[in-house]
Amino acid sequence: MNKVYGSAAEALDGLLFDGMFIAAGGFGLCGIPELLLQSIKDAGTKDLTFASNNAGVDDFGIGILLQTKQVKKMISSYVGENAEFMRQYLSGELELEFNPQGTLAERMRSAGCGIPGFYTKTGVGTQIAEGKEHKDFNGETYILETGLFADLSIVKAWKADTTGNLVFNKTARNFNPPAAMCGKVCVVEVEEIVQPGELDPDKIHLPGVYVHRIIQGEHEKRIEKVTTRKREQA
Amino acid sequence: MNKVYGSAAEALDGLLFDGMFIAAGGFGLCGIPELLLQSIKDAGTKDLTFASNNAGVDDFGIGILLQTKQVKKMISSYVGENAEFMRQYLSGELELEFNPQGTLAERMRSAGCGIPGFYTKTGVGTQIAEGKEHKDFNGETYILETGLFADLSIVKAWKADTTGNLVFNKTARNFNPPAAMCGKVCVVEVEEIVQPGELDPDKIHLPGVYVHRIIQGEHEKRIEKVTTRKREQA
Amino acid sequence: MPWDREQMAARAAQELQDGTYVNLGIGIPTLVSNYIPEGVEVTLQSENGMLGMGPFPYDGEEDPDLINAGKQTITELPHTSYFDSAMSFGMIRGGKIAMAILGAMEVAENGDLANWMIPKKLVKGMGGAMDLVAGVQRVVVVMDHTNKAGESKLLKECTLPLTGKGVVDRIITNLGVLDVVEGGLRIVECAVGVSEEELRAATAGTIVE
Amino acid sequence: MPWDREQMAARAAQELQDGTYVNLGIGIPTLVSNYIPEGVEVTLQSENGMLGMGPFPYDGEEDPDLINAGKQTITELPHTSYFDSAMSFGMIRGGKIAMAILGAMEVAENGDLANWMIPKKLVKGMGGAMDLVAGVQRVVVVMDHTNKAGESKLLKECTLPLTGKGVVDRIITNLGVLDVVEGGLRIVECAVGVSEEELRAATAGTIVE
Repeated sequence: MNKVYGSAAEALDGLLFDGMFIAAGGFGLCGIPELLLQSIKDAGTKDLTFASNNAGVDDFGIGILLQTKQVKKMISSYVGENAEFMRQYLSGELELEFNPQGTLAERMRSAGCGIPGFYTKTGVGTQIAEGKEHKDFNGETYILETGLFADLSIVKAWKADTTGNLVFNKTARNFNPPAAMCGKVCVVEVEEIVQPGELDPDKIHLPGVYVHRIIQGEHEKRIEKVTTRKREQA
Repeated sequence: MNKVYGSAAEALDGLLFDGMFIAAGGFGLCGIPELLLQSIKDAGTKDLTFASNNAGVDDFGIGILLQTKQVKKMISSYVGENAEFMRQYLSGELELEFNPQGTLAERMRSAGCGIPGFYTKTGVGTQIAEGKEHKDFNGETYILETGLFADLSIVKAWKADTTGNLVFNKTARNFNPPAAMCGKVCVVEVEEIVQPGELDPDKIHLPGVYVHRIIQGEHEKRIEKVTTRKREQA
Repeated sequence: MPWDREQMAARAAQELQDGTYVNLGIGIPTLVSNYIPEGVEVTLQSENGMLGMGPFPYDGEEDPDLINAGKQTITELPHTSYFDSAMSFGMIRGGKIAMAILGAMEVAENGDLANWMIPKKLVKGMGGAMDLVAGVQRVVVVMDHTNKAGESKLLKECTLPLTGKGVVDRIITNLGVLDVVEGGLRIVECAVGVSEEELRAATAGTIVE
Repeated sequence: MPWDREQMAARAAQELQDGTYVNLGIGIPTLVSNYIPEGVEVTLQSENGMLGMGPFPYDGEEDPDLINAGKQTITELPHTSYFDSAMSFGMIRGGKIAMAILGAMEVAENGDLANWMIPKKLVKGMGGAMDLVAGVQRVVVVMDHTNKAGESKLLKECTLPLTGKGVVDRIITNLGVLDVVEGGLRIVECAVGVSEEELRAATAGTIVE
């Protein structure tokens, strides 16, 4: 069951179509599928809807697809770092559906787990709750949120074995597992591909059943906000 | 933030009361909180409701609490291995609520994640769906299942650090993480307690935020069905 | 001559598709893993929290922390992964498992399945069966064609409490193979030495062409 | 003399309870970690998937795979654990995080909070704030008492889109500390050198005894 492909373009071959719905992992610029995003840009696929916590920055991450106007709609929790996004949104060129961050993550995970709807307290009494079904449980009010079933998942992991078992690194895990779970097909880019048996079976973050195609590549891994402290005197 | 207690009795001190609802980890006799169950037996707490995938066997696991008639009700998916259970159930001494195994696991996980209800296809058109709300999503019918909010979680892990970060071993993980998540208080028994820093932060199966008290002890780890194969001739 | 247990398992193994994830139930379905055709690679899921289930361990190498959903001691393989029960049924419910091969007490001509309880007699529970039949992409049942009293287990309607409604795709019995199709059951093949007439006679459910 | 940012953070740090898990928002709340009282051990959650957030790294030791919810490079501690976003908000929504300390644009006397958007002006998104205020056990807001125009940010009713309804427990401003109680806001303390009259005068929301 070898799921390894030679390049991002090969791994995406046959999966892209105009108007499709893509779920992408990553938080800010951390753990984003940068190679697959570049390949989607190169493919020129249009009218894309993205479920992604953020929209990248102007020249990195999903931002590069905003520049080429390939994105029709974003489902995100925070888009504050992207000036081009703001311009397109305020001018009405781009649709935007804000989801609370936890609701977005759970909607992805739910879809991947065959759960089409769940109730949450998040957003009750706010704009987010408008038009959504309200229901009381144990005297408290909750709203119904639905699973986000995507056509394609694109995610970034640290390591994969050839059967698709994934391991992530530190906070680069973030949205990647739930995003991977919610697509009909899941394509993963990793820094290193290893043979089956090289990953400890107790330490796999996402089992290969959720992964269909894998590529290995060089990652820029840009840092959004470098913050450091001074080394104290010895 | 040291959560280590000296014994099962100390770790359960102040947490037990008649009529309480306990969620227990384990699958069959694998990964069950055997020391905490023994301690609950010794404490004599009565009219217990247990959410647990199985009911143990007659003289091990939850079975020991059936012998002493401390259990009022079981919420389980499979109880076939326990003759005393069957006797009490068929004679009307014991209440039983069957949950499909995946529904049971998800009900626990949901409660631990602040989700009071979710929809599932599992059980639609069967006894399990009777009296439950039905709702259509994308042309298919689902039923509403609710979160299982327990008074106490008792679980078994392989290792814990003193702050409650947990690691499980192989298929002994099973229901332990979801069971741990759904209780107001979670008490864990482990085979080994280590210092913070000894567990790789990327390889923790359940973060300490879900864990309140920990004990270390000797585990019998009984095997329910030993099945082996012959070594082939060299 | 009807198929025996091993032959039924071997026939069921022909259903396996290369590169898929499969869940095998308790009983005859467990035997299917002994007959996986050459060149077909399948990954077995054990719903207690494992993908990549290996064979039984050698004597003396049993690990109490490593069992399958039938509570039998097993082993791991190089590509094995472990996870918790919520994740395990997440992938089942989410349709990521291609096929389940399960035993049954009764199957109806509309695909209804009953395999979890006999009221007032056998009350063991459904375990993961209801989730499996609701979630996996294809459900294959392997069972004897008739019960001990000689009555057909392929019925017009199930008499026992259901495990799932309209969930069965194919039934492999000791007499042959049948598909659930529009209007009833369609005979796919007869066991070697079993005539179509014998198979029809042993089947209470409607057989369509 | 009103408190400055550092003094507000130091005052907010007094809210921390030993042995709890806490989420600190962006801005002044981030500074709170510099003032954790001696003998008080708290574990900081970063909602992008980390418990046990450590200080900023030394120059040259930044790791692109290790950032906080404000996208700043950080470090790990011995008891750190990492997890995915679904799990992260599971523990937030599930009430396992004892407290969130957050910034705000407006707070109403009934505990309503607005801190995520100004229609047609500032459309960045709520990030994890709506989940936090809905899920954590106690919400403490740290903000300036008035906006740049000198208008009170403690109002009878919020004018901006809400982040949460009736969710704020305590407000720490440059002028003092107020609790949301039955009927309005109750003054807990005034900043050193700020009189109760000044605080009342700067507060548009109802103050109750």
